[in-house]
Amino acid sequence: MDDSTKRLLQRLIRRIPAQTLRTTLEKWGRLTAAQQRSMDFTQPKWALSEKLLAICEENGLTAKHITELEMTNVIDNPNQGMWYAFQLMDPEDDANSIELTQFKEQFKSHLRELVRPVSIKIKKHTDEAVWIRIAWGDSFSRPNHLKPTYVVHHLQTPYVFVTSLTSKQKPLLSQALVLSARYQAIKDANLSGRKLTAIRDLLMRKYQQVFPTMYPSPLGERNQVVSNPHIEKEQAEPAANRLQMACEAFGDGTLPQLQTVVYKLETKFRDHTNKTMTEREEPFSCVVKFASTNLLESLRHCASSGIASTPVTPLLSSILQKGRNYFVITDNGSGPSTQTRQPQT
Amino acid sequence: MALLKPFSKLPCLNTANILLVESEEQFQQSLADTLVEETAFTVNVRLAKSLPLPMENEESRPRIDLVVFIINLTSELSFQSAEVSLKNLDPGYFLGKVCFMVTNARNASVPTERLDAVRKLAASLHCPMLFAEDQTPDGVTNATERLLTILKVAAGFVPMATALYLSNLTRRTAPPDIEQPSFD
Amino acid sequence: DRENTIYITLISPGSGDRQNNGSSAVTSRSINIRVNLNFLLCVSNCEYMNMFKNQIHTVMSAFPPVVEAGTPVHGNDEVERHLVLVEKVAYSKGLPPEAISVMLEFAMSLRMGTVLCARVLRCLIPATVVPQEAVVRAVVWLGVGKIPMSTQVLFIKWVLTMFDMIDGKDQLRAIYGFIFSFVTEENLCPFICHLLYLLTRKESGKSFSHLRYGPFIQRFPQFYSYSLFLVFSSLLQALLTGRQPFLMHLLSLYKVLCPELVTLSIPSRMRWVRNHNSTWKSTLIGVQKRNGSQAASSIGLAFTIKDKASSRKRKHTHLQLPALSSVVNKQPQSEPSSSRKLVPLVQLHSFAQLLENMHHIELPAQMGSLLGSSLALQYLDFVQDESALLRLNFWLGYALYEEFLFCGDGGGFQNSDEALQFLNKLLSTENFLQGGFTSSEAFLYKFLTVWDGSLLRPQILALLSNIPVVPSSQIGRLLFEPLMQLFFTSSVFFKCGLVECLNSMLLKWLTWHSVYALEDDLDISLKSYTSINMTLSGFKDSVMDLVHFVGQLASVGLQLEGCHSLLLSFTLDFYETVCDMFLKYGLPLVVMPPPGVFYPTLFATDPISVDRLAYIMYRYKVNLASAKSQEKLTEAFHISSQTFHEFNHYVVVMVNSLWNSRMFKPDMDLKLSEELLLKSSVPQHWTSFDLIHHPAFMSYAIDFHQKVTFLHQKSYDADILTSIKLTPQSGPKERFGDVTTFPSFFRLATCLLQKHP
Amino acid sequence: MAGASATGVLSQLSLLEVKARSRKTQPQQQSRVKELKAKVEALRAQRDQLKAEIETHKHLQKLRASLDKQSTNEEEEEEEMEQDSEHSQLLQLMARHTQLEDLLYAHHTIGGYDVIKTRQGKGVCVSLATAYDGVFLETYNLEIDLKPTLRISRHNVPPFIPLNSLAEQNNLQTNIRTFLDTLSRHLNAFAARKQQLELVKELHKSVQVMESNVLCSILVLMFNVPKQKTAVLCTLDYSDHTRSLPTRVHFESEDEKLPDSPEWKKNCSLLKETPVHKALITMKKMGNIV
Repeated sequence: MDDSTKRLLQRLIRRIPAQTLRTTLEKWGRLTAAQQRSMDFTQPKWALSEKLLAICEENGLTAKHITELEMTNVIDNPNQGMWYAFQLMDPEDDANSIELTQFKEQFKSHLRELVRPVSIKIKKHTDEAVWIRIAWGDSFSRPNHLKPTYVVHHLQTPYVFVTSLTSKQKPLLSQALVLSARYQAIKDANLSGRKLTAIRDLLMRKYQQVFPTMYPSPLGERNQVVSNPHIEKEQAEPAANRLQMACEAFGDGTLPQLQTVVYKLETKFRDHTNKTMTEREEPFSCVVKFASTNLLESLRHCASSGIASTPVTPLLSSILQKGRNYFVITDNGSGPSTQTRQPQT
Repeated sequence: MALLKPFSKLPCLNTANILLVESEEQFQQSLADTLVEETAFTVNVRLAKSLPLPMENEESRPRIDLVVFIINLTSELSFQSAEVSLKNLDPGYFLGKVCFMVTNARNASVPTERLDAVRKLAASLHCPMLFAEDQTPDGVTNATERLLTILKVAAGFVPMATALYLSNLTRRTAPPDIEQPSFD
Repeated sequence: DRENTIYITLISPGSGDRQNNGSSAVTSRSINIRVNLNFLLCVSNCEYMNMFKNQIHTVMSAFPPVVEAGTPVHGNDEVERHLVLVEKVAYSKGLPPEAISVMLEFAMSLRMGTVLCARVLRCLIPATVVPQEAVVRAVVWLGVGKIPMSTQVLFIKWVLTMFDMIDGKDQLRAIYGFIFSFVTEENLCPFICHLLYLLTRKESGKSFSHLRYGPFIQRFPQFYSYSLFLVFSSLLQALLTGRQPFLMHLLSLYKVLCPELVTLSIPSRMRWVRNHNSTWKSTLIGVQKRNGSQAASSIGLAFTIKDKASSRKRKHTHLQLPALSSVVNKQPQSEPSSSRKLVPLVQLHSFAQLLENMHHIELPAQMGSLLGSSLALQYLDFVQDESALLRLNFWLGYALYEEFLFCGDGGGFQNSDEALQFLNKLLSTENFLQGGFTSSEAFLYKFLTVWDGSLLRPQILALLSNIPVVPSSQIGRLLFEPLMQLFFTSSVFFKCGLVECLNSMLLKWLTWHSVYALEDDLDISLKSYTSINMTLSGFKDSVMDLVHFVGQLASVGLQLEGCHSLLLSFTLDFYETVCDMFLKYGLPLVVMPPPGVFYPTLFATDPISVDRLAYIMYRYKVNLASAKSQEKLTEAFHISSQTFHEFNHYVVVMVNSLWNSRMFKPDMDLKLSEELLLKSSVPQHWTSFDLIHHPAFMSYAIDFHQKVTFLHQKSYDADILTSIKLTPQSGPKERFGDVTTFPSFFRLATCLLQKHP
Repeated sequence: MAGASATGVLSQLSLLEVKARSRKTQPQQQSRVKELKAKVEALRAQRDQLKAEIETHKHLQKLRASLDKQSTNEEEEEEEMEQDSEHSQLLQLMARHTQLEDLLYAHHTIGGYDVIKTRQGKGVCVSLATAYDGVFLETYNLEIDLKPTLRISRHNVPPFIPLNSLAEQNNLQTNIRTFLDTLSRHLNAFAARKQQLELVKELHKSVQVMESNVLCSILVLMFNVPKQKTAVLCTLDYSDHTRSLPTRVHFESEDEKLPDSPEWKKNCSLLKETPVHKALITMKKMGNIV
């Protein structure tokens, strides 16, 4: 077991949260029950990693197995690092009928053609998600397991989620994906976040949307609070309307946790008092960035509590409808225009 | 938009009506719940986010004896919305039937300018300005008691005292600066 | 040139450790020199040097394991492991002194970059004490100027937090000038000022009278030349753009120590800066709790309840304190001026000890802890040590503002009993010193304007009653306006409370007056470093304002509350104080109650109130009479005929309504129209408020009548009541069956029978 | 000490205040009674109103009956309608209204869609309900802008249903109707497949679901043949996404001749014709699988 592998393991142990370390190791299943029992998880990380190293030596485990451990860890808590969404464009006819095995070998072969050496691991997770781990190497160096790229793809859906991908590797990956998933093109979906589940749910529309219906809406019923006959809300129905509007724009119930939304304005500066700026030819460009632990929740609250005006401006509502959190706003196309952005920025 | 008028409606027997205006709609609820517990007379509470009030429940609305603007000092917005709402009150109300209730005055994140601005506003309108501790239950009950004290007078339950009389006693002349009272 | 060399020797510890462990840390550093302040450095340096000659070897011996400069931090499990270990120990049971000095040295020398520096600082929790040398060395490292500003601030905060646990202050004082030189860093300035504030101390006792600046040296042993201090103060004043509170506070301390230098006029009451909540407090307390030793005094300036608690405990447990006492007792080296032993107050626990050490007592940095111990208070009370009081005020003001005006969480915890305890302790202290602190006074003025009237009401009102006399020019704005608003919008209980509070305030003012009246100059603000001189007339004005104010409150309050009997009784309490101002407290001032108080009392339904009114009127009578006689003897003062007139009028009304039943007669000043009275169809309405028919006395009258009928063996008949004629001529005895029922009436009656003025 | 005593008095006062408050909240009772009385009144009024409504409803029923008759056979019998003129007219209208409502409902049940206006008529919101044998499954919504051209602004149709391509194929602009029909067929088929899969997992513990995908377009099952313990791998391929039945069924097993055996041929056709969970039940009955 060379010391690059050792370093890998140490780093990995340091990264796995202490409380889940035990279960992760169990999932990994490379340790005998005795070895499992012999580990004392109350010890500090460095001690644990020492211990684990010894065991791995003993079992003669290699980098391959360590990467397995890493993969289980990443699958269990995917909310580390930035995830970027990509969208596959114009599918072939048989795009819908592709199934896992053939996708697997297709992808591997395609990527191997493009770059070698490269180490690829593909694993099917329970919820129809295909997890791909790629450790890149190039003609001079062996695959670098210290900074692998992770790709998550749901077959039959046009979406791919990628983390820690350099701009150099991007075209390679894109091509392999396009070919093996039977599409013709791939584009950046302009959606990124720390929580994989969040951006996935957002694109897969796995959150509770609200539509105007002729039947009594659950919203109204939920806000029926039994109150004293002597207390009367003057602006009850405006409030209800605001809530309805907000929920139509941002969905109901718990929302996917986005952290940021970025608007890149490349519009003309309009302010009659400020001549010099207004008369400039080149567009006045600035970046507006909203940040929060759960951005959509906060936006919804803003709208429902009347801090933000309703109906919600398309600039905000299109975060969910277009499923993106990066917009470039130009003068000609009113509202958010579609432009792509380098993932690594 | 219709101005809210103090004397457009007849009062009803042994009832006082109070209107709580707060842009955040937080404190007003707890206040209302404690206000209606008053047993000596019936208290009707109307809650509003801002003025003007909607036309549709114009006739269902009783005569409002006291209008309370609740301002949370930690938010500029709450102050501004109160300022805007004030314009929709009939001048008659400013004869003692309006008061300000300020929360979070002791919070570290409150800029002194804002507090002074509120003070100036209250002083310029000759309205009393009450401070309240909305965090603690005791604070809420106490705030309620004080509102009731004013409301009683405003609704005419106290013999030989009118709202104007009381507000003359309780209003601030000018915002003071206590920072450095120099004695010489 | 000279400065430079000196400066370089200043960082000699760095070079020293180079020789020791060959780390190239020092050489690589650029030495930047603050030109404008170099001479400060050179002055403070000499002592600094010989101090180091003494200790350099000890420090060297305890040096950290050799760490190459610029060793990578990331992914370095070696360091990681050590740090984890250190942190574990630190957070569980705190670090021993030598460990502290090692780690501090390690951190500040930036051997492994700035990241670790901050981290290490965070976990520097001392178990017992912080060795002074370590701190000094660290301060010197600051001078090297490699450390990022945030970390520098963090360090100074650390020093402030641990100040009381540093085992000696002499060497720190030795580099006073060096520390001072950081004042120019505007990020550091507030904290540096705070540190200086704690370091600057007035030395009592031995004087170098032969020296030119003897008295000065006395105060600032750590400075060589008077000019140096001149530089300090002038520099501060120069730095003072606007009124940065921290600079102001330091300056005010200087002003006290040598007034002739600080030309600036320091306002008596200053705003307070927001405090830095230090990160170590809670853990430190935790550690101390676990160790069971209260070695540390209360931590940090910001008053949080926990360290209050610990400081209170300290009072009791300081007897068994090997660590601190031994440390402090060790002869401070290399400080010529303070060669004699200083005894920290905390080590005294008997009055005798206090007496014999009176001249060399070292006050704790944490002045707040004085509040607890009566011994300390006696000391304060005895030696009018202005600087001590100043510091106490400083601390107190800080605490009050932090806890009650700049609450982080919007004042979540108000009603928690810690706040209660604190205020109660403060109250008892003020009662002990028999006067309010200026800081608490200033605090109250601010607090009243944002008070909701219920928060900690008893304490606040009690504190309020302690404030010294306010000049009548200010009293309206500072006191009456906020109080008035609170009074009229609050419940009757608050009203009563306020009246009670104002009553005791008046009492204290008067008592104070009766004590100091003889002295020519009336120093109002007791024991406070800003003395406001006030003339007798000024005092009279304030009192008059107060009395009138309460009169107004009471009369309107009674009206709004429908003559609530509780409020009435509190009001009468107040007037019982007022009516005796002249005789009891020798204040030549008589103020009559307003009609709004007089009439409700006169027509009250309970006998006690009416009785007390009578007593009050009686006392007025006595006071006025003696005042008149005084006036005859000396032209000292003069009571306006207006007052006499009011008094007479009230008496007439009383007599008319109670005795000769002339109610509603034209000469009375409350009139009802005839037909209205007829309509009421009350028989002989004019009698309806005489002693018999007065609602308050009806029961007594009937009782009396029954006694009479029993005596006369007669069957009850109604006109006996009416047949008892009331005439002023007939003496009191036959007018009242049982005089003891209305003692004060008897008194009033007797005094009325002599012709009144 | 004066201060101390003052605190005493003051704290006593606040205690009193607390007492007073508690006493004030006690006599809630009779006011509560009043409240209840008021409630009773309100309920009575409500009851009377309901009674009245029932009356009118009965009346309406009669009218409805007559109306329906009219719509079937045109000859009129107006005579009993003539009394109480405008009241009956009103009733007439109401009756008509209910009739139309019913028609609408009927239409919906035979495959119409709920459509309501949104944003003051600038758009409509269509909701398509999915169901599989008599069980209502989730409802999907489309919000469609009308101006300038028909455009789907918002929807909660899962991304693996090719909404846009459908919109193009049967051109949305001209005949939205067909578009909606195809879409609803897709959705219903998808819902049906999903439901079937659920049922298989739930009903047949012995059968192992080897593979499936989000679209449920591929289903690989494994089951055992009872006597000779051979495992059979069965692949169901729903390549036509508008149908809930597989287009291709394929068996794999250790012994090559098993898939060609007559009863397994029968099974194959069975699986093609009947929903998989039912098919499996029958296969169990036949004793082909465990």
